Amino acid sequence: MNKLCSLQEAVASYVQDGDLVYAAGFTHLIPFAVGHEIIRQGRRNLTLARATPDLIYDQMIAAGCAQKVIFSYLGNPGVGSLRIVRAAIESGAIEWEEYSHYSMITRLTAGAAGLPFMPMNLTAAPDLEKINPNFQRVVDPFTGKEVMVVPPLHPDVAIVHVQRADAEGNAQIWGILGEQKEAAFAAQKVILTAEEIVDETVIRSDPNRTVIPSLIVDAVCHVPYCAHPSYTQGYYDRDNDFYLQWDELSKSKENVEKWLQEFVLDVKDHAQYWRKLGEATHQRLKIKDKFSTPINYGEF
Amino acid sequence: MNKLCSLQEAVASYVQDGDLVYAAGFTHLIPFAVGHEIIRQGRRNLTLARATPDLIYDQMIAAGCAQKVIFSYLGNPGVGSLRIVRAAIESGAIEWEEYSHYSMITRLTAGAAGLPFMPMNLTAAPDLEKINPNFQRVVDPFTGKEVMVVPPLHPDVAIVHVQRADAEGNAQIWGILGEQKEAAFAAQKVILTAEEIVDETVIRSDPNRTVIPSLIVDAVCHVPYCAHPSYTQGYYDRDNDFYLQWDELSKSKENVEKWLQEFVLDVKDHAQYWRKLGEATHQRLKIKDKFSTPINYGEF
Amino acid sequence: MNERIYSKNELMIVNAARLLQDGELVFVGVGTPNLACNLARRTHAPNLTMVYEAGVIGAQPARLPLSIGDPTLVSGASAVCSMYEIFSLYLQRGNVDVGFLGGAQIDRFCNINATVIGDYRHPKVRLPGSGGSMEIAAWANRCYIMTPHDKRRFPEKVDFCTSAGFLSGRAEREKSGVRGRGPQAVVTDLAIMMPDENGELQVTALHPGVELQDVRDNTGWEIKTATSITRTAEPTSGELRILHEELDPSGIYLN
Amino acid sequence: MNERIYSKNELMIVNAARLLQDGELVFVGVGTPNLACNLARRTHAPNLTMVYEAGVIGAQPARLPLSIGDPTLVSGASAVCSMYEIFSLYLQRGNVDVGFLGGAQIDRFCNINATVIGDYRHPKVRLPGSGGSMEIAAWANRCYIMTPHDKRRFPEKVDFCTSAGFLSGRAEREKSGVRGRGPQAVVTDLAIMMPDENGELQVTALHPGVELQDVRDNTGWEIKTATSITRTAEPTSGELRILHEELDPSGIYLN
Repeated sequence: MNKLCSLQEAVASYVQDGDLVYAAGFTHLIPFAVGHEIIRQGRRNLTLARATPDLIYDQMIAAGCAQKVIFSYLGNPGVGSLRIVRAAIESGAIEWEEYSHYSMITRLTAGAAGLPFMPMNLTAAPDLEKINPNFQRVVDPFTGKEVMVVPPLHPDVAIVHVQRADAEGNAQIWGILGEQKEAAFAAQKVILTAEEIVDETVIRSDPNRTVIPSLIVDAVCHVPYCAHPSYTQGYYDRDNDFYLQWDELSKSKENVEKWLQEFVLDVKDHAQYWRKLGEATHQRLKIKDKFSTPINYGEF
Repeated sequence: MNKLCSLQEAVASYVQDGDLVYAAGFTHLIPFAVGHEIIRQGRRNLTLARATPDLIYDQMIAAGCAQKVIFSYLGNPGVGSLRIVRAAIESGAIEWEEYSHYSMITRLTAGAAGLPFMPMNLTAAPDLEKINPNFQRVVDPFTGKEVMVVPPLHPDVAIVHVQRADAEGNAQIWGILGEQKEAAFAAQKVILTAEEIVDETVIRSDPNRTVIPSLIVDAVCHVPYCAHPSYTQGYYDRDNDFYLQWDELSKSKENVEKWLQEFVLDVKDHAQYWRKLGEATHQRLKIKDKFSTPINYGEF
Repeated sequence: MNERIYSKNELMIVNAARLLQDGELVFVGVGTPNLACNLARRTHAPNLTMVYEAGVIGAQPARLPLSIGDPTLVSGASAVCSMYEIFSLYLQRGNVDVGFLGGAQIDRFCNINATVIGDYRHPKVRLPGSGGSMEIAAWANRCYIMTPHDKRRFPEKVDFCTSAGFLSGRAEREKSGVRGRGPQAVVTDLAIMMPDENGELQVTALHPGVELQDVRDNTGWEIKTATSITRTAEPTSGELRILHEELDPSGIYLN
Repeated sequence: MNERIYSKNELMIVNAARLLQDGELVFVGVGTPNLACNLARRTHAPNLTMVYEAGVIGAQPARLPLSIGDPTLVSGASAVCSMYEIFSLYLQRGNVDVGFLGGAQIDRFCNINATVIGDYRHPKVRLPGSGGSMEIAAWANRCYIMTPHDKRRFPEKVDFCTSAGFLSGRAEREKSGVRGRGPQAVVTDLAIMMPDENGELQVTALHPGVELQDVRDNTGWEIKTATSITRTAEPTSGELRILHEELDPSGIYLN
C-alpha cells in the first residue's frame, strides 16, 4: 500500500496532543523536520522520549509542546549542557523520568518484542533504581541471583528518519543505527521520513539492509535534509557549528523565541528551512562519495 | 591479529572431546565442511546443539561423535525425517534436550547478551515445559503476570560459515541470518569459515554488513563451498537433490557408513570433497549474479 | 469450466488459500501452506505479505521453495532479519495475522502434536518437534491447520501437546492469557472443520464429492457437525492453472 | 627533547593513553578519552580496538570526532551495530576491556555523579545523567576516570551515585556480584590516584611540576597517599606532536 503523504498530513494524522512521542536516532538521523512541523502545528502536552533529547527536544520544549521528558543523557552532544530542558527540570516546569542508556534502550527492546519486561544485569549503582520505580528486581530461577528488569516502552508514535524507503515504507538505514528499529517496532504508529523515495526494486535488491518493514509504518514522507543539524550518513554532514551556536543562542530565552519564529514558525516547510540556511551552509555540509563494495545475492 | 589457519588446525585447536558444539546457520550457511573435519579427527562425546540438526548432525551422529543433541526441529528440511538422529533417540542411544525455535534462539540470545535468563511470553502449550526443566516461570513485577524464562546457552565452540571475512575475522553475512550472531557471541570460542577471505578494506567499506566482529573469533579458515549440501547466498545453490538422496541413503546403516567412508574419511579436506562431487554437481549448483544497489557511506 | 480434474490435495490447498484476506501478513511454512499463500497472492489477495520463520519478509519466490530457508525466498524479498527478530518483533509482538500449522495429530480441541507418538521418554515414533509451531499457535492472531484427513491424525486427545489449540476447551486457552485467538479452521482434503463456542471442532463444510460419513470414518472421535454444513466451491480452472503451471510445475507438493 | 611546553590537559591525556595496552578493546567517549585512545593507538597500542556507545566497532576516525555519533567514526569502521547490541553483546557480555568515565563528582571510593548537584527532585544543578556510564562502570573489565582536578569535583561523598566505584568500600562492590573490577585509576591534570585494597583513592603519582599539596588543596577530603609516590614521565615531543598535528589540530579539546 502506498503510504506517501506530506509531512504536514502525517503530523496532523498521527501526532495528537498528549501523545508519547519517540523521535529516534542516536546523534545520526534525528528527525528535526518533524519536530519543527509538530511545533508549527502547535501540539501540546506531549511526553517526549529519546535516549538523548538533543536539540530537537530543546526546541520542542522551548516551543511549549511538552509536559514531560524521558531520557538517558541530557546533553548537547559534544558541546555541553542542553540548556532549555535542563532549566525546565531545574525550575520544575516539566516532569521527567530518567534511565541509563542501556535501561532506556532495553525498555524499547521489550516494547518491540512484545514482552512485559526485559532483564539487565545489576550495575551496583544504587541511586537511579531508587528514584525510578520502573527499575524492579527479579530473582533468576536458575541461579537464585537478582537481575534488574524494566517494563516495555510503547510510544504512541515513533518518528524515524532513514536514507531510503519505498512508497510502502520499507526503509533502509546505514551508519549508526541507534534505537531506530526498536523504537519503530515498540510504537503504536510510525511516521517515516526519508532522504530518498526509491522504487521497491532498490529495496528488494538488498533485503538485508531493510531495518524497518512497511508493515509497521503508517506514513512515508519525502523530506530531504530532514535531519539538519543532525546528519544523514552518506548524504550530508553533521552541522557541528549549529550545535555550538545553539549553545550560545539558548542562553537567552528571547533569542530562542526569535530563532523559533524565524526558522520554524515563519517557515512553510522543511524545504524552505533548508533554503533559508543558505548556500554557504549547504556547501559546508556537503560530503564526498564513498561507496560500499556491492554484494551478490544471486538469482535463485 | 591475523587468525588465518587451516580447518584441520582450527578443529584440532578448538574442538575438544566432550565439548558443546553449536554449528550455526538456519538452512543457509551450514558448515558441513567443519562437521566432516570433526568426524575425520574422531571427536567423541560431543553435545551437538542446533535449532535444526539437519544433515550435518545426522552425519556426525552416524559417525559416533556425539552423546547428546539439543534441538528445536528434528527434520530433513523440505524432505521429511532426520533418520539417524531420530533412530538414536527412539532407541535411547543418545541423550536429547528439546525446545521450540524461539525458546532455543532465546537461550542463545541470553548467552550472547551475558544475561542469566531471557523471558518469553507464555504459549499455553503445556508439555514442552513439563519435560524440560530449562523452562521456568517468573512473575512480572509490573503486571503480576507470569512469563516463561530460559537460561543462556553457552556453547564451548560455535562454528559459523560466512560469505566473506578478513584475516582478523571480521565477517559479513547476507541472506538468511538465522542465529549466527547469537551463537557466536554466546560461545566461548568461535571457528569462522568463509567463502572468501577479503582485504579489510572490503569489510570497512560496509561496516553495517559486519555480523561477527574479529573480537570474538578464534580461527579464520578459507573454505570455499563449505556449506554443501546447504548453500551460500550469492555463491551456490542448495543441493536439494542431495537432501532427497540422503533420505533414501540414510535408511540403511550400511549405506551411511559407506558414504561416510567415501566422502568424509577417505577425503583429505573439503576441496577434495568438492572435486569428488564432480562437474555435473558444480554446474547444477551454479547461480547467476544479482548484485545489491550500492550505498554511499560518504567520506567524513 | 470446472472439469473436476483435481486431487484431494488441491482441494485442501485451494480452500486454505481462500481463507486468507488481502493485505494480511502470513507466517508461512513450506509445502502446501506455501502453495496456498502463493495461490492467494496470485488471485484474491495480491497484497498478502509472506513471512518465513527463517527471517524473510515479503518474499516473492521466483521458484518453488524446497525448504523453509530456500535462497529464492531471499532474492527479491523486502527484508531479512534474524530468527530471534522474526519470532519476537513479528510474531510475539502481534504483527502476524495468520499462521499455518500442521502436525502428526490434531485433537478434538485443535491441540497439535508434532513431538512424539507414545511416551515422551520412550517414543514409539519420534516426530520433528515444535520448530516454530508452539509460538505460531500461541501468538499469531489466528491460525489455520492443513492436514490430510485420516483417523491416525485425528485422535480424541493428542499424545503430546506441542502447540496449543483450545486445550480442554476455549475457556482454558482464554484463561492462559495467550495473545492469539488460536486455530480458526482445520482444512483437510475432505472437509473444513471449525471450533465451536467451546473450542471443539465441528464439520462446517464438505469438499465436492465428500460425504459426511467419509469425515466421520476418518476422525478418531465422534465429530460434531455444524447446524448447517456448506459445500466448498470447486477449484476453478484458474486456481488449478496457477498451481500447476506457476507454483509447482514439477508437482512436488501437488502430487 | 621535552621542552615542557605542554598543558595540564595534555598531561592528563598522555597519562591516560599510557594506561592502555595493545590489543585491548576500549569503550571510548568523545573529547579527552577519544584523544587518549587515539594517541595510544598511534604510539604503543596499534591494535587497540575502539568501540563507541553509538554502536561503532573498530573506528578509524579520519578527523576528530565532535560527537559520540560522528559520521567519521562510521566510515571505515570494521562494524556497526545497534545501541542495544553494543551494550549487551559487547559490554554486558564482558567483551570490553577498558571503559573511560568522567563525571561532575568523583568521591573517596571512586563513585561517580553525573546526575545532579543537590537534591534529586529539586536539583541545584541538573547534570546530563548516566548515558552509558552506569553500565560501563559496572561491566567493563576495568575503568579509568579522566577529570580536571578541583575541590568541587572531588567531594568526600557524591550527591548522587550515577555509576558505581567501590560504593562504601571494595567489599560492597564485590558483594554486589557485578562483573567488572571497577575503576583502576583516576587520571587528573595534577596526579594519578588509584584505589587501595579497600577501594579508597590514594595518590600514586604526581605529574611533572605538581606538588602533593596541590592535590590536597584540590581534593575535598584528606586524600591518602601511596607508600611511595612516583612522578609521571613528561609527555614526549612525539606524543605532543600527534596530539596537536594529527588528532586535534584546531585545539578543540586540547585548549
